[in-house]
Amino acid sequence: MKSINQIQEEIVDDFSLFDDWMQKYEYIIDLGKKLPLIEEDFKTDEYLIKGCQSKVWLKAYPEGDRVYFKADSDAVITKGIIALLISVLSGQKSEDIANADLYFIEKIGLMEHLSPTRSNGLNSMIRQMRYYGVGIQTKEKEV
Amino acid sequence: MKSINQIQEEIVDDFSLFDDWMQKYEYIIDLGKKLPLIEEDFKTDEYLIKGCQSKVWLKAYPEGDRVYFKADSDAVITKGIIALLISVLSGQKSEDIANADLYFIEKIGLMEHLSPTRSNGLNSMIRQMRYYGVGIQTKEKEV
Amino acid sequence: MKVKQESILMKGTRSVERAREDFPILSTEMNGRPLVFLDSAASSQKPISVIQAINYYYREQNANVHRGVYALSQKATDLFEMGRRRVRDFINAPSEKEIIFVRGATEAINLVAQSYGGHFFREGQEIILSQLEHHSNIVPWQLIAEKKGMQIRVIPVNKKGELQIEILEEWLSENTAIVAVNHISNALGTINPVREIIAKARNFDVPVLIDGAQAMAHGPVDVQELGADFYVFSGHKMFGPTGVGVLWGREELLEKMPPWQGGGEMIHTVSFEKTTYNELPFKFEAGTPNIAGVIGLSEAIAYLGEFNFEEIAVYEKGLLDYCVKKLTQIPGMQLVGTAKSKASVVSFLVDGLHPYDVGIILDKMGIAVRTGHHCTQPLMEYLGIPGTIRASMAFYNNREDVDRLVEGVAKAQMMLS
Amino acid sequence: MKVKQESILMKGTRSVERAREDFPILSTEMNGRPLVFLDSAASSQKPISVIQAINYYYREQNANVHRGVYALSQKATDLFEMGRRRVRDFINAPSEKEIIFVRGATEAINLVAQSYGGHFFREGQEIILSQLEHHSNIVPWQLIAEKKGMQIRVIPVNKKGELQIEILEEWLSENTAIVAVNHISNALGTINPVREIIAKARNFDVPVLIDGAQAMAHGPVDVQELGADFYVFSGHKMFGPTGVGVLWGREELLEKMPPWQGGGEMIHTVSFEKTTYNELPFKFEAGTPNIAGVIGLSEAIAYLGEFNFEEIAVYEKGLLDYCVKKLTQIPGMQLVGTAKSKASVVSFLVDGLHPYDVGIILDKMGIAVRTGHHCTQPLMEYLGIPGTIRASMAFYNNREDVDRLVEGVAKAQMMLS
Ligand SMILES: Cc1ncc(COP(=O)(O)O)c(C=O)c1O
Ligand SMILES: Cc1ncc(COP(=O)(O)O)c(C=O)c1O
Repeated sequence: MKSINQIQEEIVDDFSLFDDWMQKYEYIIDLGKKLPLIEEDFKTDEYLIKGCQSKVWLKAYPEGDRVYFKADSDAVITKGIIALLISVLSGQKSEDIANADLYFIEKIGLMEHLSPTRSNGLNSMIRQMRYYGVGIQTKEKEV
Repeated sequence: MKSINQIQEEIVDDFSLFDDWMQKYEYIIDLGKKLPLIEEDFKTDEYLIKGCQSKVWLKAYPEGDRVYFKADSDAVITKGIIALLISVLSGQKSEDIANADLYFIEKIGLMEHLSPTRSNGLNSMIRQMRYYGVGIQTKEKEV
Repeated sequence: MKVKQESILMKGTRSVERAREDFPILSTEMNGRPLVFLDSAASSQKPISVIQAINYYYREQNANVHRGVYALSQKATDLFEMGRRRVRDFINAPSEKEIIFVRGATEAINLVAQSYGGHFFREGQEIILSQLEHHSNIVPWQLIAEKKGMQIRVIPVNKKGELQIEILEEWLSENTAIVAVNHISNALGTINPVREIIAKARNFDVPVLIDGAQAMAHGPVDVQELGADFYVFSGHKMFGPTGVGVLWGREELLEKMPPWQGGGEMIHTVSFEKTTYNELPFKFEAGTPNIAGVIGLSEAIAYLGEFNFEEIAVYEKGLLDYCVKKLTQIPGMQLVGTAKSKASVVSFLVDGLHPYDVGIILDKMGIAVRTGHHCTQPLMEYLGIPGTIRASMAFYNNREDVDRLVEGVAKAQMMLS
Repeated sequence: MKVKQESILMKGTRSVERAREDFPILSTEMNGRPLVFLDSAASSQKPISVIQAINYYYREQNANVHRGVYALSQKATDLFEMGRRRVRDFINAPSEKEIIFVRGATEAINLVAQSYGGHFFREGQEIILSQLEHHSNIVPWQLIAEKKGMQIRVIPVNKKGELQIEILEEWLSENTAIVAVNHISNALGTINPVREIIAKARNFDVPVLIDGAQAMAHGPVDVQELGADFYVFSGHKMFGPTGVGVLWGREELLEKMPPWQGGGEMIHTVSFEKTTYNELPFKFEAGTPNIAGVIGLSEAIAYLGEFNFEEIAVYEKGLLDYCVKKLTQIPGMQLVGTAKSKASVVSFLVDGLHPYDVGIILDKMGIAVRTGHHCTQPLMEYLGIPGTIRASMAFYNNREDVDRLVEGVAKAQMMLS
């Protein structure tokens, strides 16, 4: 399996093809629309990470020293970004998840989506993924 | 006896001789120092008009349709200005006191002393003098 | 004692058409596109005169107010107190004593809830709010209601977003502690029948607080004509600075209310044995006030005075109608809030699209709208929606802004569906 | 958990000598004479960078903060939250959650008195203040003490204006609800032994609030090193704008305190049935904050960072010594407050002269000092004087200012006696 940084590089390469924000967002929206990321059963409060504007559900499946993730959102752009995050982190070693430097987000120009202001839950989701990485299995206090 | 406006004109004339603020203030300070305006007996809370920074005592003596005033202050500049006010208003007809347009204060450049900000009690004193003018004999609520 | 409106304000002769040029930010870009600012209900932009007044204050006039004997402090105080007089004129309050400077509408409501409510409310009494309220006109009442053991009743809305105030006939009684409703709904733009509400409450001697946060940007309000007991608003929503707002209250009530915050300015004499309080309005203004804020607000009122209120109203109505007409041409458009009487606020949803996604795409196109619950969760819950996309306009907006919005929404729809 | 000081602040290399040029108002005139500003303890002047930050904010960055999806709102939020981080760094707080933006020191003290005190204080308990307190650190405690039925005890001062803190050994007990004292006295300039006070209180687990309103202009404070529970200050006294200040509190205490004001921002979810509150610091920041104020304060801290704190301290000490030396050459000079440890504040009286008269003459000569009780009536009462003339200096003052002051006082003496 590819390392976190290998996957990040691929994403950065993919995004370098886009000329403008529209192509980039159409791609993200496509990702968001295509992927059924989580089963409806998991769209419950138990897996909910509350953002003020869009909701995010996250479920982690630890397997040995690796952690797999499924996640979803009610907003499609958020979902598209989640798809990218999942592709980078899911199935990686827990230690690597906890310590990952997710530089691709800034490189492909999506940093703004991680601003706590956006209240889209992405930030909390990443934090939560790292928690799972270090083996903390309880859901973080809602923000 | 001279009218309120005659006295005001005289004061304005007097002040027109001064070249600078120092001469003007020396004159006011002189006025303040010279005049024993009120007997010590009257320097009690009953006659006190509280300003935040300097105190003013005021006593009115109605006689027929005229009202005479005595007043004092612990600050000498305030006292000097009081002396001017007394010379203008004391002994005048109550009606004239109530309606007096005390334009001399602005003309001689002392308007700033009547700003409520100065908290020297002068403003409240003038208000109180007018009240006595219309025959209200109780002290105004402290400000 | 009814005092005649001074009528100097909002009777100016400047044309609204050119107002836009006075707002520097409206010539900037966002994401590389000329900014289309449609979020004035959250916070309005500031005209250059307000910005300059603040700038000039800090460069040449800054000093703490009240009690300073030096000229600089007197100047600052004069400007500050002129601000109070301007506010009094703007809302036609009988007296300057009734104008209390606070941080904003929220603080004003908390002041009334805690000082008036803390003193006068009794266990078992009822507070009447409405389904349209902003959180700032809900939570302060919940806090005091919980402390005192009181009930909150909520005037319902119909599907158009109009208050169903007939219910008040049934609810109002000697047991009603207060009625607190907004003048204009920030989420939907509904202009509420506050005159009628006040009249009904008057029959039972029930005091009424009007949350005017959204009203002031659309023209002056005459508090005497309204007959309210308290009227509150924020400077930043009426072209003034952040951090300043106003509580207006009837002198008689304010006199009876105990001080809320203690400190400098609000006292007359202090000793450890006995402290006496300053008179109104200072009794409620503890600590150094937001001096530059008040001076900026004062300038904002002066600025509004250059225009004619009626022309502004007509202009905004035209903009609203145009916006509604254009937006409804988009298939799947769902307007949220279609009250007969509305300010220039348009809340909407597009079938199948999440408001957040639409907001993101609009942002990329240089268009600033607000998405979400607009601090009115109970209303959203009632309407069964997670939130809306809200375009709120002021007299500095124009038809081109609306065209850009409509174009943006159409593009978002294309990209997202 | 003690976090290491970030050490980026107040470790700059700019020379204090030229700081004066950064303050536009210091080149203006008052009553036709170049302004000598010696009232910084009432409110400090603002450097051009602070003025410009506010100006720029309103021209190009203004939008309501938090929750806006568009770039303008995000930018404003980033700037606002950067302000919070800067404050955290400046006072070395462990966490941004502990930085609560308020209007000023007064509001901060009221918040603690009403929220912490309202929740934790019990009938019969004691509040310990000092004879040196500003009204803002007296009246809020009187209000809650009266409500709860508590006693207030007052740490005495000696004739030099130094707190006699040995008495605390006697007074402190499990029955002490809180100790609240200022860090630096605004009336006399005394730097109080807050470390010792805190240490003594710690023995009885008694919380301590430090009123740092006068301390911040003279250099950063390390709240962790101090060990206080609450530390409060105002932006306008530390070269920042009016209408903004800070409550710092230990997270553990802030978490336990109930919300004080309700409204937008401070909630998590609102319904008429049940409202849940936002986490720190937002729980205590109801309503739209003073955004421009926080951005200005943030810039003021950045500005202070250009200098070296120790150089400022040495410079101010030099100015203080020079001022005291020169003033005492005037016959009949009576210094009020001669504590060993003092900030650059000189309070004085001249035999036979009323402070007000001296203030008026100084004003005419372009010299701004404060006269009166400085919002410390209990102290003045104790000292048996109606007030003082106070010259308070910041690092933008220089020896020429002192010379002009001394010259002015001599002239006033000549004219008045
Ligand atoms: C020691 C002290 N505490 C509190 C305050 C109150 O500060 P503010 O008026 O900014 O709230 C002051 C201001 O004069 C002060 O000097
Ligand atoms: C109707 C209404 N009330 C109250 C408020 C609160 O105003 P502020 O946040 O300025 O205190 C708002 C602001 O959004 C509002 O729209």
